[in-house]
Amino acid sequence: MQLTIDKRSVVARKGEYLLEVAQRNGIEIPALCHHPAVEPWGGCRLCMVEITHPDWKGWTGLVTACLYPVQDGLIVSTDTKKVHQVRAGVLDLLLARCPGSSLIQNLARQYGIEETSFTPRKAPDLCILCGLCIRICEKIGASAISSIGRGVEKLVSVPYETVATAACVGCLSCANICPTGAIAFSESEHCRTIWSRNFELVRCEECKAVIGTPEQLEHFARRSGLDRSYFTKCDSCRNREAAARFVRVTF
Amino acid sequence: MKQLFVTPNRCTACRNCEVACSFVHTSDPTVLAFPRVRAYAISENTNTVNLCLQCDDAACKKSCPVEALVWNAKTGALEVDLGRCIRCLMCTIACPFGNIHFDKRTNEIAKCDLCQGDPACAKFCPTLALEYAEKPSPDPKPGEVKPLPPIPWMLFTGKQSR
Amino acid sequence: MHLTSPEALKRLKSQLVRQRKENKSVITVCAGTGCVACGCAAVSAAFREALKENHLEEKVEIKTTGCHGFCERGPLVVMRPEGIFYQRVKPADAKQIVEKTIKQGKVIEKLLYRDPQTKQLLTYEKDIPFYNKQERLIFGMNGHMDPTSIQDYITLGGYQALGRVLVSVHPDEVIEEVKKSGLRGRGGGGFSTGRKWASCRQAEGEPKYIICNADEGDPGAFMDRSLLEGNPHAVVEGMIIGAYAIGSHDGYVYVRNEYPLAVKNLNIALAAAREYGLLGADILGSGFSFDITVSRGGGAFVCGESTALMASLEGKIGEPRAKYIHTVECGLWEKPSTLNNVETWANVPTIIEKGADWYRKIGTENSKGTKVFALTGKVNNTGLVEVPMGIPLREIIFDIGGGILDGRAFKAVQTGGPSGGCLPESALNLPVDFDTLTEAGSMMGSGGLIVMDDRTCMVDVAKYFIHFLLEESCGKCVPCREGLRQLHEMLEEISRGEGGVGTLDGIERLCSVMEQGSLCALGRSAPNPVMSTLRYFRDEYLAHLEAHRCPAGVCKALINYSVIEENCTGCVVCKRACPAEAITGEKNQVHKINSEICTRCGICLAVCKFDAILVE
Amino acid sequence: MTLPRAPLQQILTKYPPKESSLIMVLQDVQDAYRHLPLELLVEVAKALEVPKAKVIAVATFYKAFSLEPKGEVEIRVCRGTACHVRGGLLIMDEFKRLLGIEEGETTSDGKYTLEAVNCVGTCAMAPVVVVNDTYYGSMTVNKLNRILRATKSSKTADAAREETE
Repeated sequence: MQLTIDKRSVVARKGEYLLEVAQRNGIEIPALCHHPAVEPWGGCRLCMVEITHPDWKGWTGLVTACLYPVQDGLIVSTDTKKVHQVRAGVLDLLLARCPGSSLIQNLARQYGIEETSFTPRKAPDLCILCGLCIRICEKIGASAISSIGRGVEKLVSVPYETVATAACVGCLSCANICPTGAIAFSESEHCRTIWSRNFELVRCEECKAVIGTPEQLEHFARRSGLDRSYFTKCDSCRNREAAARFVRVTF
Repeated sequence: MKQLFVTPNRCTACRNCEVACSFVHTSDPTVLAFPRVRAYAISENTNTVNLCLQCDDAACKKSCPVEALVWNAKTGALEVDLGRCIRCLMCTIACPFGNIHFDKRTNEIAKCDLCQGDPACAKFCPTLALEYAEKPSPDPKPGEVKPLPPIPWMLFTGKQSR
Repeated sequence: MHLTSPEALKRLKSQLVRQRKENKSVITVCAGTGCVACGCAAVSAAFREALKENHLEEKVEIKTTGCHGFCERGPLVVMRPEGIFYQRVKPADAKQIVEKTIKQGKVIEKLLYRDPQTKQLLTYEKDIPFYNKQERLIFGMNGHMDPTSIQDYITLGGYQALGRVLVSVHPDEVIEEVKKSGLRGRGGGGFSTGRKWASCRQAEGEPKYIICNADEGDPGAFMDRSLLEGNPHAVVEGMIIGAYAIGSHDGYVYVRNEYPLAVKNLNIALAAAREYGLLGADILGSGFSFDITVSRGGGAFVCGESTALMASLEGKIGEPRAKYIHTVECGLWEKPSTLNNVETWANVPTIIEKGADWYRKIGTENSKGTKVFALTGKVNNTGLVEVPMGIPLREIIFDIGGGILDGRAFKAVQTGGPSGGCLPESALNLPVDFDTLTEAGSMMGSGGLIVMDDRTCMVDVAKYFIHFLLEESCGKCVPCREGLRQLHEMLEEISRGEGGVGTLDGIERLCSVMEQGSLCALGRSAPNPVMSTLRYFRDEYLAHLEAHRCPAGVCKALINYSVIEENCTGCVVCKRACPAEAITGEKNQVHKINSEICTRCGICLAVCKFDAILVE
Repeated sequence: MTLPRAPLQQILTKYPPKESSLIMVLQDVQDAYRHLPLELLVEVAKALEVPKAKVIAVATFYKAFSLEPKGEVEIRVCRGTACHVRGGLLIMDEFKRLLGIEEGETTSDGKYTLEAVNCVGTCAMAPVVVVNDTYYGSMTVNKLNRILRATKSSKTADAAREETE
């Protein structure tokens, strides 16, 4: 099907969402809670666009591009006054929530906001509650992270040290996906620390490079159906070994 | 469909392939990328390269929780969709041949993508140990001299190959 | 008893009706939560005792019914068939009622209702203005039946509509009839029920689900509770008819856990319906199967939102999702689902029974039928009232409601719960229907009408609602979560007299972002309480901001308590009650309040019998 | 200290072992144990095959649940609109003062828990206080002491109500 985004005609398949189609065509729409690896969620409200259709008798609507299914003949505008207002409002609010986030500062600046017009949060952190970490952790199959509470009190955590941390495998995916870098972690020679929990490190039996945490490997083994003993070497050492095997087979 | 062929007894472990691979996969020519192909001197006179086999039933693809490994129908390469990838590194652990890596400097998964149908490693292999073809060229008969591809000078001049 | 055909149901009904006539007198004791709270259980027990003493158990029946609506006057007792209405009945009165009214046919005056305006004593239920201005289409059955008795419901004609539909009406015709009736969703949105059903019937995907939203979260609304408590079978019958029309075999009722009596009565009703062959496999021998599961809510206002409710039914946290693909196509477990609220479902059997043409005659052009309102706040007669759509607000508040409490001045009426708004006196003549209320900046919502007098501060009311929503926001989307935090902060400032007139511009800007940017209806309508009070009571905001005064005497930072010297008798009651020990004065001497120490808790005002405390 | 498991086992048999039973199971656990003990949440998660983190998310999202034990006497002050305009706030303030705790807290002796609830649906009798399962309508600050006294003696709901009138 065919639709128009910012006066450009683009092609889309049924079942796609506006944001993917726009991104594929190089049309930039800001989004904070979106990642192609997880289902669209519609929480940050930054990817608002204005839509209309020749059949709608002039009616226009503001929708989130990440969740709006494409429709033949749809006319999408990504930079109208209304869109600008809502995005600026959202960024203004986020800046009050996380004044220290350089990502939010930069985005806000693009919408003409140097400083929030609201009252900044008393003890701000960097978490914008985009929920990406929770959703990614679920994808990985650990489901160790959850939202706790609701509304303004809501926070994201690996809850209750003794209980649910057992589910965290220390794979760092949450920290990697977090857009604002709100999830702190560190790695020393023998220990990886994330969500205030220390993980041992499994190292390659040959070159001593870090492979992962025992919990992570255990989890991967379970998911892939491979034996745990499979994960004793790093990818590079395995690569060299495979090469030698390869030569033996060929000659 | 063309494939990458490795003929170990032609390999001199000169590592031209590694340099070429690294070169085409970097956006910043001053920083070398993680080479997707590795050349090894196994023993005194046996050398070989190891690179992704584009397995049909790929362990990396199976282990990926977010389906970030996708087949390129045109080249037959299994490619990493970096936009989708969440850097959980399951694929690097899962590959039995160690042919998929995590590049810490670029925060990206590095895997052979057959250079979109024009693999640099094969192009710059001076000995035809790596070939991208329908089938590998036969070994030369005794006395026969095989024309070798030109030495990739640009590798030394800093010009991009593509 | 298992009924296997609509004819069997009809036969049962006529049999029951014949039996009923033999019983002469019925004492109906209201046992809605309101009356339970006033101790109606003890009243019923006392009646039972009194009848036993007089050996009348056989002749007189005691019926504990659902809510009659006039909760203000509970416990309520109505003597049928005469319709004598006794109010605020104490267990000790039971004996006398049996002695005098039942045995001698005399009326006991002290238990009668006195009209606050005409000062007249009224004997019969039908003469009481609270009742006689109403049109109790849906709610009327409550006073005539024991909600735990399916036989009572059948006697009053219940399940006959279902019986007829199952054998002789095609599902499409059922939907046509509902469409034609003009019934609109009573939960707040006001979407055409018939059109919703039609889309769900046409949607691809199996199974299809029927859901009843009984998560009545609006503070100040309790009509759904009373319906489920007082007449659960009407809701169940409506759902079965809906299921038949849509082609669904699974139904859910999502009911507030705070309503234990509703849960109990509903479960009793479902069990009885199953026993009678009206629910479950092969209903009334028609081959159609449908069953209902009761799911108790976890306590979250946002679960009144359809997608959040469905998430909650699935056992997840109640976060809404975007509705760009409608729930009639992709709802519960991503299957086509039809969700209506309790009152909407309860309307269905009546429409089918009496016909769409009959139903259409009630109400206005675009809002058909009746609406149950919970009339509360500073009004004389509080309770549940069912009126035809289009009735002016003034009639509800002044005729049915009997005017403002303590003869004070009307200031505003809040409609539509936290998503609605406050309407001023100038709006009192507006006809109550979906569209008029929305145009006036409020909404119908689920039907709460909270009356406010001149001692209600509109800034405080706005702050109250924003605080409510702040605690109830699920926190998923930024405009709602962060916006409410900021909005509440701004209103706090105003109630302290801080900030400038610019604050109001800031509020309006923020409200616009929330309205347009929020994910679900909770966030999108959250600004309504603020915007409507700003629209009609801007002066009051300005009084706080510019004059640093709270005209209604509510906002603690801007008011002072003092003693009116002429009225003070020096009785020391306030002095003793003051928790802050801010009141000084000897016995029989005029007291004084030290405003430095005073915490404005209001206890002195509450305890003073001589109107000697001034708040300004 | 380990908690008795029998009530939990009984609750779990009442519902199908799937995610959609979670909220109802938690409600019953809350009723039986007066809070949601962490150790039981783990077992609920296992029984219903729901990740522990999701159980925690649900347990903290809904108002009906508490991870801390509640007092023997739960005092719930209605915060519905009708109660608010008829002075519900004063009732809450006075309870706070009388019990020396804040909203949502439990007295140190574990006797009283003070909570605000959103509308208990008896708005006609505003302001309303619910003590355990007993409703008290038309409350004034003067009546609160009597309510507290009534909770100390083991009176029936109706007798306790009489006393406040």
